[in-house]
Amino acid sequence: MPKQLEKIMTNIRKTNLPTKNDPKKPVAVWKDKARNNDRPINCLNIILRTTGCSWGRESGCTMCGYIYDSTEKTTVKDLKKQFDIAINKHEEQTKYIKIFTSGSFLDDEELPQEAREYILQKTSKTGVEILGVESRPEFITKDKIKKAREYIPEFEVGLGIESTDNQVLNETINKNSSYKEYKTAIQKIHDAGGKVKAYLMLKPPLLTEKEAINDTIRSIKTVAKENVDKISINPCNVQRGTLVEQLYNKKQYRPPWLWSLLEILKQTNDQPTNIISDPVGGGKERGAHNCGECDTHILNTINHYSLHQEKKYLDKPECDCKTKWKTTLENEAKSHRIYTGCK
Amino acid sequence: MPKQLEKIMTNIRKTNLPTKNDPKKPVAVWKDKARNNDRPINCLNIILRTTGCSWGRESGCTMCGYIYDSTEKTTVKDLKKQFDIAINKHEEQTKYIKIFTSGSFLDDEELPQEAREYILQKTSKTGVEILGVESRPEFITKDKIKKAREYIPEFEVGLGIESTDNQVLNETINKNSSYKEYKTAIQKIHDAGGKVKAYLMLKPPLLTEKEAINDTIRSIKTVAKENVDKISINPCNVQRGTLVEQLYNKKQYRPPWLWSLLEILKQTNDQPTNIISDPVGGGKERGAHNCGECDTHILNTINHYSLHQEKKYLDKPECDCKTKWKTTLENEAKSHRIYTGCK
Amino acid sequence: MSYFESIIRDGPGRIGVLKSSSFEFETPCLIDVEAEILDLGSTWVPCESEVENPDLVVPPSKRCPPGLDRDYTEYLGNENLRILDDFEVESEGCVVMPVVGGGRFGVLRERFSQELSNYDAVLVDMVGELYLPNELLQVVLSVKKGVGYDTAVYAPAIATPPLVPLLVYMGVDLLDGYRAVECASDDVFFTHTGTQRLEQLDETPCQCSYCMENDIEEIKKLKGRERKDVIYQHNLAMLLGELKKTRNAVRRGLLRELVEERVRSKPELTALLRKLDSENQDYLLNQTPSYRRYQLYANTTESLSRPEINRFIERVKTRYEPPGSKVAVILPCSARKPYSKSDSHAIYRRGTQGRGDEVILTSPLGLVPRELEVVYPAQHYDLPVTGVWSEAEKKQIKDCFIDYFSKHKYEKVVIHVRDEMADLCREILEDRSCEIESTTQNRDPRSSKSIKKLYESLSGYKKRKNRFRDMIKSIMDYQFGLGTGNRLLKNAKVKGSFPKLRVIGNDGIQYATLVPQYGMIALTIDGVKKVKPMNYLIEIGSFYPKGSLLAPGVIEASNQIKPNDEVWFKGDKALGVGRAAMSGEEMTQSERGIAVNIRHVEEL
Amino acid sequence: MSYFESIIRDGPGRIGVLKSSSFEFETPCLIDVEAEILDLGSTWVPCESEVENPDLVVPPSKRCPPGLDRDYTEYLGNENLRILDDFEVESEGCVVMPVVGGGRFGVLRERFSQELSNYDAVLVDMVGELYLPNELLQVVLSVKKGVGYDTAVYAPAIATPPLVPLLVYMGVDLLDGYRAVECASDDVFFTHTGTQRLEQLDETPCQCSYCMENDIEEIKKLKGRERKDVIYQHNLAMLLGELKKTRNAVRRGLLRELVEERVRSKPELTALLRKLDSENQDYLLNQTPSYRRYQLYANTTESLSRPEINRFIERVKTRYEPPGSKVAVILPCSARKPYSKSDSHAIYRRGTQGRGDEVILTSPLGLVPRELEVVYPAQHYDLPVTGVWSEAEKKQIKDCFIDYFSKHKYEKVVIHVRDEMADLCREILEDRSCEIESTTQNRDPRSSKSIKKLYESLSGYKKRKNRFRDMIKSIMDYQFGLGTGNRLLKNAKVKGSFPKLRVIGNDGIQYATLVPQYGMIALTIDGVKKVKPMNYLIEIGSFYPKGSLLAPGVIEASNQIKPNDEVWFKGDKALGVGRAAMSGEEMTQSERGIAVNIRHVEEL
Repeated sequence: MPKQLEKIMTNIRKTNLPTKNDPKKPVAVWKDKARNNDRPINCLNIILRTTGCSWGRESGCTMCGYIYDSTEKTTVKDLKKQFDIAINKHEEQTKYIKIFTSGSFLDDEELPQEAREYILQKTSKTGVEILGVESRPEFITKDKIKKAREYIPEFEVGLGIESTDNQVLNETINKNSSYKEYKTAIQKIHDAGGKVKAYLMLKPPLLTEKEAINDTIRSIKTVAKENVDKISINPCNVQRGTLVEQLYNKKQYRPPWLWSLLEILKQTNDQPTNIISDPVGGGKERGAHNCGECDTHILNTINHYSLHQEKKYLDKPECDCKTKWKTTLENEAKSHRIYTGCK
Repeated sequence: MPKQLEKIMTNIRKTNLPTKNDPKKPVAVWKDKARNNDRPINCLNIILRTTGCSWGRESGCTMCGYIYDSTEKTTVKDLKKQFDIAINKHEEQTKYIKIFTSGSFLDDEELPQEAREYILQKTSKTGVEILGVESRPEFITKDKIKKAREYIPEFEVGLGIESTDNQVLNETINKNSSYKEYKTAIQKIHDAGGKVKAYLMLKPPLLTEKEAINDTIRSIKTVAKENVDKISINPCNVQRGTLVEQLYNKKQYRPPWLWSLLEILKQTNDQPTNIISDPVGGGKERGAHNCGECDTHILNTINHYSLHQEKKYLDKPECDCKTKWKTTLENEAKSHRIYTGCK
Repeated sequence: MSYFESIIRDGPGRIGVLKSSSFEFETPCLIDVEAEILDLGSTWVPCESEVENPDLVVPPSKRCPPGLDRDYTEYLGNENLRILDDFEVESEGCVVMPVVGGGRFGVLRERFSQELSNYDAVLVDMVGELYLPNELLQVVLSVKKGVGYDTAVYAPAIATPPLVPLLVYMGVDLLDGYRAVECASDDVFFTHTGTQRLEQLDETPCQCSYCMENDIEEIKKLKGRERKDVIYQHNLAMLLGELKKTRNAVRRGLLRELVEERVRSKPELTALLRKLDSENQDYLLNQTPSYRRYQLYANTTESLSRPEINRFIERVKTRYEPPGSKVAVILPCSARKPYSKSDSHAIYRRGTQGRGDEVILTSPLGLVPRELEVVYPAQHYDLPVTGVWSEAEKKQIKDCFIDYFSKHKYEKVVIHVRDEMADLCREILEDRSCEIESTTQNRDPRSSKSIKKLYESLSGYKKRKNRFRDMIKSIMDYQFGLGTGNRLLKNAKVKGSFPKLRVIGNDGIQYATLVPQYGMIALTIDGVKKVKPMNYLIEIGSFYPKGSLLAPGVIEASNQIKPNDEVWFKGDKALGVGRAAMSGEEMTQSERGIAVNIRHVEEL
Repeated sequence: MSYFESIIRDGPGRIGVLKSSSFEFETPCLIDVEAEILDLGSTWVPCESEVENPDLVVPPSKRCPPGLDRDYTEYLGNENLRILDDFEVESEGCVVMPVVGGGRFGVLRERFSQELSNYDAVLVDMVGELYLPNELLQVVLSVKKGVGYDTAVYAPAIATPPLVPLLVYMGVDLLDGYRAVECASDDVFFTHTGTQRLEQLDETPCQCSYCMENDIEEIKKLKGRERKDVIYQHNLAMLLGELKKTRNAVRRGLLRELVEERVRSKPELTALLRKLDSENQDYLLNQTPSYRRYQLYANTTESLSRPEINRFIERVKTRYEPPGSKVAVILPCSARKPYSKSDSHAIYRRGTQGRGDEVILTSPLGLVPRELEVVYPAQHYDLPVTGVWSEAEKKQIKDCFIDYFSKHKYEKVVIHVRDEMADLCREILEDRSCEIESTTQNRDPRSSKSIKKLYESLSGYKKRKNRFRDMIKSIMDYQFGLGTGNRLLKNAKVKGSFPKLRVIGNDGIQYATLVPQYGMIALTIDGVKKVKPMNYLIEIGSFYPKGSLLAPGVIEASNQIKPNDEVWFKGDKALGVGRAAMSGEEMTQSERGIAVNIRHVEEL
């Protein structure tokens, strides 16, 4: 991984950290629907405020600004309190809980064992069917997975693989993990009876729209071979305090088109794994978007597909802006520019 | 006749006159061929230096600069001396003598009776067949013609009719004679047994090329009705100290195209009268000219026609510049400009 | 019935329509392309014509080259009028377009034109012989003045590509392709910047369909008329292209910008524009809108003498009085407009804390008082920023500066601009009896040191109470004349958030709104009744207009009124407010077109 | 074998040819229109390509947006070079065009370019993201410096109509229609001055065949790709038209004039030209011909900082010494050039009678000594004459004037110019220890009173003996450096009638001729042997050149040499004189093209 890119991110963090967030309240709690075991179910989403991703604090991925939701210090007591506030929102019909920490649920530094077990225990009492968490690969051990499965039988670990190409990971994302490490992690989780949700990022900085599509399709095919249980495509959005934001401000980054996402879903529908996407900031200037006119319609299509995996609707949306998108695919690379709209 | 135009010419004369020419020498004497009685004969041309045209001295025609060849004062002795110098050039085979005075041969002020009779007498002794002179109409009397015919039976008076249209005469030439006066003069000359050579001017100032052609054709047809003996077309040339020169210097006058002259000859070949032309300064910038490439060829054609009156050669000349000339005919009037070349 | 009507104006340039029962076309255009013209030539020699059903007839005239003297020119011009008296048109439904004589003499041209002002169009003859900048300018402007606003002006046989925008800017409506033909017959191609001879060309000069279809070597091989025709088609396409550009610029209010660009191609054209600016500014000013939404690009030296710029400078001199602090603060301009919305001015504000009369130094406007920062073109100009002031720019700023500080007296002047300008300011202020302090440190007025110094130097002075009230007052004065601001604000308050401000009376009645994108104030009917800006009053006939007030309905309008000015009108039956669509002079003289777009009207 | 060669130069702008075994085309051009390009994209993600037999191949690279910092930019740029080392082309006969990395950093761009100077063409990536005037300028100029003269420079996806002439003037050879496509897909039309959105248009914007065939309302109704295609065809036609204009301007030596016109359309472009002039004058100077036959149009403020103008002013300061009279006469300029051929100078001559050193005040050259009046561009400039000097012009004249009279001392200075300028001169000369006399009477230096006064004020001084000898001396010094004039004229006479002068030795040998239309001196072989102007010497290989000397034959050439300079060359086998076709730097560095057009050569 080029040190120079790492340094850029380190410098960005220096300027933007620390942030003064209240360690006694969770970042956010909300409800929605999600697909699990081939059917849509109700879901409770919890973002806990921890010290955040250890890599993100030191340098971090070029698109990730979640670190600014973290706090400099937390105690086990804080974390328990946060979870208590969040879990109160649980209702009978909710069968799926997702816990995000803006970092790694399995990192003991970030979420001490005591707090993690408190959470697992309390969760187990709600009677949910499945618990989803996220972690960087280096914190994953079979023991931790097994431990969790003692509380909730269906334990799903989200892995932010982003791309399966190491050059992309190293030179555009600054991921600090190779795809090989992720493959090992998947194996460990499966071995321990856990489930794997693979996150792939659509359009890291420096790639063209076309390259981004190809990268994600390539990654989906590679990851599907590992029998992961779900693949979630995260179209890159412009987050505060990131390299992506710096480029975006200079009109050298444009979040992916929703057409691209649609195209990927169409081309990978034959894959054995469920492929879902819930674009953060979709339809907004800083999230995946089209022309503004067709965005809502396409987001609904994607949402519907994520829940039902029915290909037939994917061909439906049409809009004049498709010409603009196609032109971008055809011309952007040979133009040696980043298309962000006619300047 | 508009006084304003008369005034313009008066002012031009004030600036340019008097000139200091030697009253003891003729202006010029040269030999050439000319058509008479339907055949080419040798000709002696004499320009005497007199006080010049009485009208030209006071105001004058807009294109005429011959007045600057005149002298402020002459004596009868001077004039006799001049003629002696000139007549010495006469040779046996020369059957035609033309005497120009840059004014009127029949004007007693300009050429006192004594001098005129001296000239007639001496001329009669050369044995020439025909004597040609010029005069404004107001000086023409039957007596003077008869007197001259006593010396030389064939006595030809050149009349600078220019145009038969009074508006043209008044508003563009400042002629100070109407066509009616010329008609009367023609009658007088014929009555007294003299011959008439009618001069018509091609392209006075202010007219377009097309109008100039039409004016000359119209004039030829009118004059021919009076049974004049010859018609000579004088394409206007740019003479020093004239209104034409002033306009020419401001690129608001262009001498006629040789194509125009050719066109006129073609269109009037059916007329009963011999029509001839010997363009002064032909082919030069200040005389009738075309593009420079075809001028010599066309001048030869015109010269040949003047001597032989054969129509068949008139259609021969072709040149690329004919397009430019035709464009001028088509566009000049509606352009409300004077075409002098692309500025 | 035939008529000419202007539809869109941009300075003296306009898009109009010339209409008769047989045809209708948009101007400016090439009249020979749009219509069949029967030109009856001179009276001297009849020439046959093949036009059978002409749309336009040019009566016979006596041709007068501009090389003739004044007396004979006058004679021939009078003859034209005499001929016209006896002239009867044979064809039905065609427009008669008489010839305006007068050669190179503006006075004659103007007099003859006045006699022809009831015609729909006039032909300015021999204009093609007047390529001398001054003559052409004087002749065209004299004719324009003479015929007034309801007559289309035709300048025959003069259109070449770089000249088209300038001619339209001068007010010419009709052009033609005659010079295009003439040049073609001379093997001369029109180019973007002028002309070029066939033999000098190595490839066809443009992308018109004729140039794309033909190879230059093939053209060189063509004979006479064929060669001419190809070149003519190209030349014509060039002219039509320039006309499209020009019409488009008029529609977008960017004609002046186009002209400034296009005159670059020849020194004569540049000189022509400079003369137009320097000697005929009134002509331009009268028809140049007071307010526009568009950016004003000040790219050239000529931009400094644009009518809009001169008007702004003039009004700051005559229609502006400062809020009355004892201290003035000189600040630099910013790229972002209005200035107070820029990052740098947000920083300066930390230093000024609302103290002092603020004056912003800038080119090409010279000096902008803070209160007028939203007024057109203070909010709308854009210029090449290189960080270095040109000599002409410095001079303009200096002149404005001297004027301002001669009129308005201060105890103290705080100079908070960059070094070079600061020196200039000091130099000017030196011999005045006021304290001068420069507060820029380390050459950067935005540095925290500079801001601190600025703060300190102002600390003894009172903060201004109501910035927006001062702003409304100043914009009113700027717009309607001194005194109108105070009249409006008497017993009234300024409400709303900048720049969307409103004036509400203590009685709750709304009197006025600030229209931010133009930087002008729109008065309500109550507002005009309160302020009564007499210079912007239009007297109308006895009727009740709706939507728009048409020119024939105008009895009398103030000469102060320029297009886009906020105006009010009054007649026996109605009183209302709106925005002028034409100048006061035009609405008084003209018999056609919309004079005012009405916003509110009430019955009397 | 493939290569790039420049054929015609006009400043840094050039017409060249890019040639391989499979294709050949003229530059500047739209490369995507002329050739099949296979662009292998980034190394990160493979993307399929449909180009089967490419003419040009762009090797894969690591894309680097200029927003990245220097370190990472450098890393990515180095990676590009590394990738290139391993790169092998599959197709035969195609040109490899590597990508120059370096983002917005000129230093990096220059270094990477140097590594690529042996390629026929390079691609300056991300140039389309550098619309900031300074960045674009620095990047393009750095690449130009880096790659040298034998490599075509491609700036992708940046061409818009008003930018084309400026890019070519900066030295860009290859452009494309990619921005034209991009804009088309955004419903944006290219216009002469920039861009315009479809919905703002009321008619098609130009006369290209697409605009003539299509109605704007119809275009608005078209769907997606069809609409894009129509707009694209128009946009492309606009670019092709601009390129034709630009190539034509290069051929006629009028590129600078075109650029000055075209930058008017946007303040950023004007700023770009001003920066180019103010901060990169050397780059321009090095490639701008010393002498031309063409007129130089000084239409704009930017004209004052043209390389030719600066060079003249500089040389008058450093390479000119006056003939040595004790009195100097300041005269006004004239429209007719050379001045002494004008009517007004014929009148002044009656007053001076050949007395005194004559100095002519003028814009944009500042000050022209009489002896240099035929030198380019003193004899060649044309500018808009309005009778009023702009502030910038006055400043320039003043600076030159001060310099002249600081260097050269006179007993007396006679000021024979119009009032405004006379005041300026007096002001400058006031504190010098010389007598000053103004001789203009009644504001007219041509009036007989003024001439009488001029005559009287000079009557005590000696008449100059040989004006033409002084002229030849001064032109020599101007052309080859101080001292060369005297060396040439030693034991020699000036013969012939002005301006056709020759220098003949007392031995009857001809040493030099004045070439009037350029205002330069052509030396014979005897002439160079006598004068030996070392700054204009070219060292060549061991061969005998005929007709022209080619660049590969040049071993070393003085950096002083500019295109069109009079030069001499010497090798083992030959010595000769001729006119440089390129700069000394280019002939040293370049492996292609004519370096010198030989006039005389002799065997050694």
